[in-house]
Amino acid sequence: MNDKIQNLKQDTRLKLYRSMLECRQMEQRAYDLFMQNLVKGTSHLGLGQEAIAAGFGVAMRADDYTFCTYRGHNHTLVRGVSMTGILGELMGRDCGLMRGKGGSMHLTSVEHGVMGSYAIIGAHLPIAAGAAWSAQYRGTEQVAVCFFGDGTTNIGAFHEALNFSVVWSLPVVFVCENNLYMEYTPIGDVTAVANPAADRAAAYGLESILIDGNDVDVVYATACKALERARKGEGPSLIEALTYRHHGHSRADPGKYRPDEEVAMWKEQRDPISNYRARLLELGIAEADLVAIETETDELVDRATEEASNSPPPPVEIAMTDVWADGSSSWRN
Amino acid sequence: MNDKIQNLKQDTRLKLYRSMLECRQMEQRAYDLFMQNLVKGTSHLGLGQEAIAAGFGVAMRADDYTFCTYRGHNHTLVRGVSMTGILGELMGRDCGLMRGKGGSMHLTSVEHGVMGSYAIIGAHLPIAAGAAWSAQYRGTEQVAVCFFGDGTTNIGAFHEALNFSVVWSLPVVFVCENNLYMEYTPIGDVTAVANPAADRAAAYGLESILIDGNDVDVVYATACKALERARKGEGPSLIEALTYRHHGHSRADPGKYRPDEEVAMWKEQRDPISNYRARLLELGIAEADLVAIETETDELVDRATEEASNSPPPPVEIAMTDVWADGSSSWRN
Amino acid sequence: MAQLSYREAVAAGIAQELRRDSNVVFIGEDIASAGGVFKATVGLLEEFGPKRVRDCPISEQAIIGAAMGAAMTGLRPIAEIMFSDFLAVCWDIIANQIAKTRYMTNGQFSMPLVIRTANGAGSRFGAQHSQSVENWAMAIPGLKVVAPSTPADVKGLLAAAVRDPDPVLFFEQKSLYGTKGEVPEGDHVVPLGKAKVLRQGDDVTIVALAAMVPRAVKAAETLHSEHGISATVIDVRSLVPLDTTTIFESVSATGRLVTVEENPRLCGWGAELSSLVAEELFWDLEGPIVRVTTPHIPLPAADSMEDAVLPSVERIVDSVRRLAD
Amino acid sequence: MAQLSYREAVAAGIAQELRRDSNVVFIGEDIASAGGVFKATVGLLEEFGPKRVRDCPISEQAIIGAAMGAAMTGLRPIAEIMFSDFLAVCWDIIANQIAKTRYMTNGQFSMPLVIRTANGAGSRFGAQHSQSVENWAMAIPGLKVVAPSTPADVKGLLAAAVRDPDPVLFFEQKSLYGTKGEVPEGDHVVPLGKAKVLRQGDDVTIVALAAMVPRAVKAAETLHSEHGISATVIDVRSLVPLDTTTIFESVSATGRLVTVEENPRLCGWGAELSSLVAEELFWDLEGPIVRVTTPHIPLPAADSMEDAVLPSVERIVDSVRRLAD
Ligand SMILES: Cc1ncc(C[n+]2csc(CCOP(=O)(O)OP(=O)(O)O)c2C)c(N)n1
Ligand SMILES: Cc1ncc(C[n+]2csc(CCOP(=O)(O)OP(=O)(O)O)c2C)c(N)n1
Ligand SMILES: [Mg+2]
Ligand SMILES: [Mg+2]
Repeated sequence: MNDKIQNLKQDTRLKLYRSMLECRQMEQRAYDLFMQNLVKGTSHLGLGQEAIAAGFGVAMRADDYTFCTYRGHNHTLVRGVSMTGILGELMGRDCGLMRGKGGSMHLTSVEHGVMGSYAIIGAHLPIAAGAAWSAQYRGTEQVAVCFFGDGTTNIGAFHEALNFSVVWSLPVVFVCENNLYMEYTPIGDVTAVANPAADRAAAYGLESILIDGNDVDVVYATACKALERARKGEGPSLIEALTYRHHGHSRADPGKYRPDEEVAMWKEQRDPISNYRARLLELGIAEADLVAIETETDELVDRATEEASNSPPPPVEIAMTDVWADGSSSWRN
Repeated sequence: MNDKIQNLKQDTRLKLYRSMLECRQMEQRAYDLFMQNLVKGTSHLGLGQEAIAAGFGVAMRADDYTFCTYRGHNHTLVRGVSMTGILGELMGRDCGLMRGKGGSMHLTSVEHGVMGSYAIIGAHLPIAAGAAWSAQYRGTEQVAVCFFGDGTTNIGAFHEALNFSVVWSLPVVFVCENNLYMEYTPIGDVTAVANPAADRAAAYGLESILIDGNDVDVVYATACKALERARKGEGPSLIEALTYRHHGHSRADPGKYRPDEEVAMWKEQRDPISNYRARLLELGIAEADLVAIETETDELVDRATEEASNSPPPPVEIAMTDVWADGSSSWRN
Repeated sequence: MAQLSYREAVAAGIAQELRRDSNVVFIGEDIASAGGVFKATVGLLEEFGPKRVRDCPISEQAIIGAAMGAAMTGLRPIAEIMFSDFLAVCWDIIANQIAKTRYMTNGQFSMPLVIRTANGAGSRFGAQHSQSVENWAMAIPGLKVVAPSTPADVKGLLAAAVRDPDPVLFFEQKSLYGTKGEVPEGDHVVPLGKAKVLRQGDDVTIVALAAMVPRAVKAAETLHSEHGISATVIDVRSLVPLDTTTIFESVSATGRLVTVEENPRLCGWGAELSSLVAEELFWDLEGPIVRVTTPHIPLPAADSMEDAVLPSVERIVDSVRRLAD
Repeated sequence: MAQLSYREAVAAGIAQELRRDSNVVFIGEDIASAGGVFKATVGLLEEFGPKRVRDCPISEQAIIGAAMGAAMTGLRPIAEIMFSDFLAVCWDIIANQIAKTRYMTNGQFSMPLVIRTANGAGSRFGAQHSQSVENWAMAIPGLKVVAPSTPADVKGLLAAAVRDPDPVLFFEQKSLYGTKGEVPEGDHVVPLGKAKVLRQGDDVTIVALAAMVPRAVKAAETLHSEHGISATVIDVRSLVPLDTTTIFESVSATGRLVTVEENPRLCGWGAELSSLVAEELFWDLEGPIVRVTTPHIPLPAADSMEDAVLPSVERIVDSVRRLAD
């Protein structure tokens, strides 16, 4: 593994950096927008957890599938989805990915393989297994990657999906982003083992994989290996990536239940982006190249914000469409 | 453990023998009764699996709780419940434990600590945890024992109940009766690990316990240890007991999916009752003592059969009672 | 035409679709090697092999989740939930995920899947294996709901359900598995959303579903021969989409509606139908709308009690007579 | 009397019961240290300690199963399911176990437990966090179902629910958490199964639940002041037991019934009520029974669309006017 990391191409590294940065800047903007009351409803930021989405996003094949949670803005963006579409959805605008019908917790872009963001804990693990089964059946060598949190490992669907995927040897990669908290409760208070995913891998005959989820090189290398295994027909993987969210659980949460020192440590010493920037400089990448990415990202975010802000609310009539494949919502003749 | 088994009192051994035998003879009779079409509905026999119910039944305190499945005639009987009540329930008679309202899959006798037989896979594991929580809360040192099959380890509720019980350190003993098949499907075909419970204990920070479920001495000793642990406040145990059912899954099932040699081996070489009888004789117990138990058991079964057969069907009016605590079924005023 | 049992029609219906479209797959517990606990899927593994007909662990959330994921990515899965009571263990995936995903994603996904399940009472299985829960499904926007009463409809409606781009809950009534009837050979499809008028009458419209259909027909015969009351009997067949056209036409003509539901009373499909008629056809009504249902109780196991609480031919006859008086 | 918000009344109601009876316990996700995601349980951990007020893993089946096991063995648990949509992940334990166990065991068990949950729309949370699912519960024999519309009723009905020997599903409407009202201090209990007449009128009876109650009242005011239509408004409060006495009395007098439901249309509680009236009070009716509901769709997230699909004061007014014409 270490070899693989040493040998990453510069191009890949810049992609990883750009991808993380786009996530970070987009979500900072999302935060600003809801401070201005322009984002309605709720919103769950992944600030601080960008390395996981980015590492997988860069490693995945364009036709692979992503399944993520309500905390899925980043997982959606890294697949190449339009930032305007994402911000527009958060703002309930017509340009939103789902024209406002889904909202921030359900970002989806099928054309990019973003097969939905799921807001009820656990459900998307078996659904991801189903997409993997379909890929296996059709012989396409596509892989389904399924992201979820530490808290999710305690719900029944986790267990069923893991066992099922192993028994059918499905091309699915389960990625547990352990950010140490479920909603407001420390994961250790409600879990029988220290590492909620890694310590349970053996219960499904799987290798225990525990990584630093804030080191994007490690995430990328781990992703490549698991994707390859899945693509070769060797079955699922379960990866636990340690990370931390910089903000509260959701819009309404100031995150006061976390010790100040803990938050400070993760923000200052273990920030995936500033640490990676330092590493890239150390590896001899020119600062100008990084600054270029940074400028382009800022511009991208500004443009997306403007486009989304200028988009009107969706016509309310569309609320009555697309329950059924014929486009209607009618349940009688 | 071996010491404990060596030192079992003769009295305990005779209790174990009697208990297993009562189960066996009662269920043989139940089988005869449904061949005569006197048992309506379905029926799931535990023939061949008696050592597990008996070993726990003898080890448990009278005020401990049992939670079992549709395959729960034996687990009910071993707590001291009337055989007439059990056979009567199978036959839908007024003398039935629940006067025919529950049926064979839901045998319950609260006064004996038999807290229900559950027919939807998985549900009773968290419910047993709840009874254990109540015992812990009330400080009674009661233990809840929860029996279930190998197939049940693949459903979500198993996972949730195990984690929950460990986190709250509840006095509950989970007993997986691995009879090698779920309904008609070999458990190995649908499970990611070889031992569906024992190989998963570590996922909950528990010791892996795998025993011969057809050796009643081993079951008894294991039960004593787990019950003691729970009673002392040291938390739950998960025990996997290997066993085999002599008959098909349920009334309708001839069990043809199982290799003849496999069935023959378990019936002839690993029958818990005939093997135990041989051991008791070897240990110097007088055959006359065993014959006395056998005769008494036959008489008991005959008497219960007669009583149940003579009991009338329940008055149909009771179908409209006991939805609510006030005895009624009315949902309006 | 072949004479098939309702049970055989299930296997015939699935086989027809597996043969027709290689993207159709079928999964469930004990459905492959064992041919299903109701023997309704015998022979499918042998004909189609384990890639297309697969046994699953006791993991209903995984089964239904897998069906959903597959339906979203090009397959057309049929998933079996052994008893409809067990829909409750995977209700989140059905009611919150499968039903809502097309809508939430503004139509980005199709969800062509069928969930087959054995529904209803009559086998003395007790409260957890005997429920009629078609109303649970009807209450969820985004689910189509079908419940055939004859072998021909089993095959034909199952074909339509599999070919439909939307998720369909397909309720097979346990007590009908042994009944027989003519089933068209060759490609047989009965469109979803069409009620079937089984008998024309002038005095009252009786609308029934699944196992209640033969009872309603029997009741109509008795009403005619013994009481001179002439009843239209409609097999509603599909709760969503609901064929209000056919039903309303009849109720307008007769002025009287009786629904016959196996489900416990509160919030049954009959309530919905009654409320539609009370709202839209009020001025055509000549008398109260009567619902014949199982009382609002869990089901008892013993044969005598189970028989006593389900709507019987006699109870239907009495209810109609009281209405017609 | 104290002026409390609906949210504060929840904590006050739970605290009252925890103080009164040491067998009352309260569990759920993030309900203890954090005081609940809706801040409806703030202060309970501090007053009663972690033995009686306990945080749980994300394991709804374990939470509800544990509540059931505890209720069967002498405790009186209150369990929180954070959003009512999540009842679907533990529906088996609720609908198949809790609801049926007393009956199946011929009355051997009592099941004194309360499941509290945040129900309903208005927060732009989208289709999986905004449903009104009281009809799911009403459809299950063996469950009592309560949904208060005022802070006083929150406290009083919660007390009654905790003291009741049967399982109660207690639906708190999310959009009401911020509303305020007078709440009696000291022991305050409002019996289950009593509807409340909020306003007397002669022309029409409007029956509403939870967040639809203030809208119905508003509509009645407009109908009176602007259209000369005088409406009785009834807050049904408890769906099971259902106070048909109070409702029927009013409908007999006015001859007209309008129900206002937040749930999607099919098989809502209004359907049941309509069918009861159409069966038992038919001859008293002077016009169609009208149901005002959210359309039968999953809920959209964007504010403009969410507002457009929920029953509004305007829509209630229009429906009543059409009926009264
Ligand atoms: C079945 C279910 N229960 C509870 C919730 C409420 N809820 C939303 S997010 C969350 C915490 C999830 O924690 P984790 O899996 O660690 O993910 P994170 O939010 O930390 O990314 C909870 C409890 C839910 N959405 N679904
Ligand atoms: C949730 C659920 N799924 C499926 C079933 C049908 N079913 C009844 S028993 C059984 C097999 C259970 O196997 P196991 O747990 O090994 O117990 P055993 O019958 O061998 O004692 C199945 C699948 C059920 N009752 N509940
Ligand atoms: Mg987390
Ligand atoms: Mg088994």
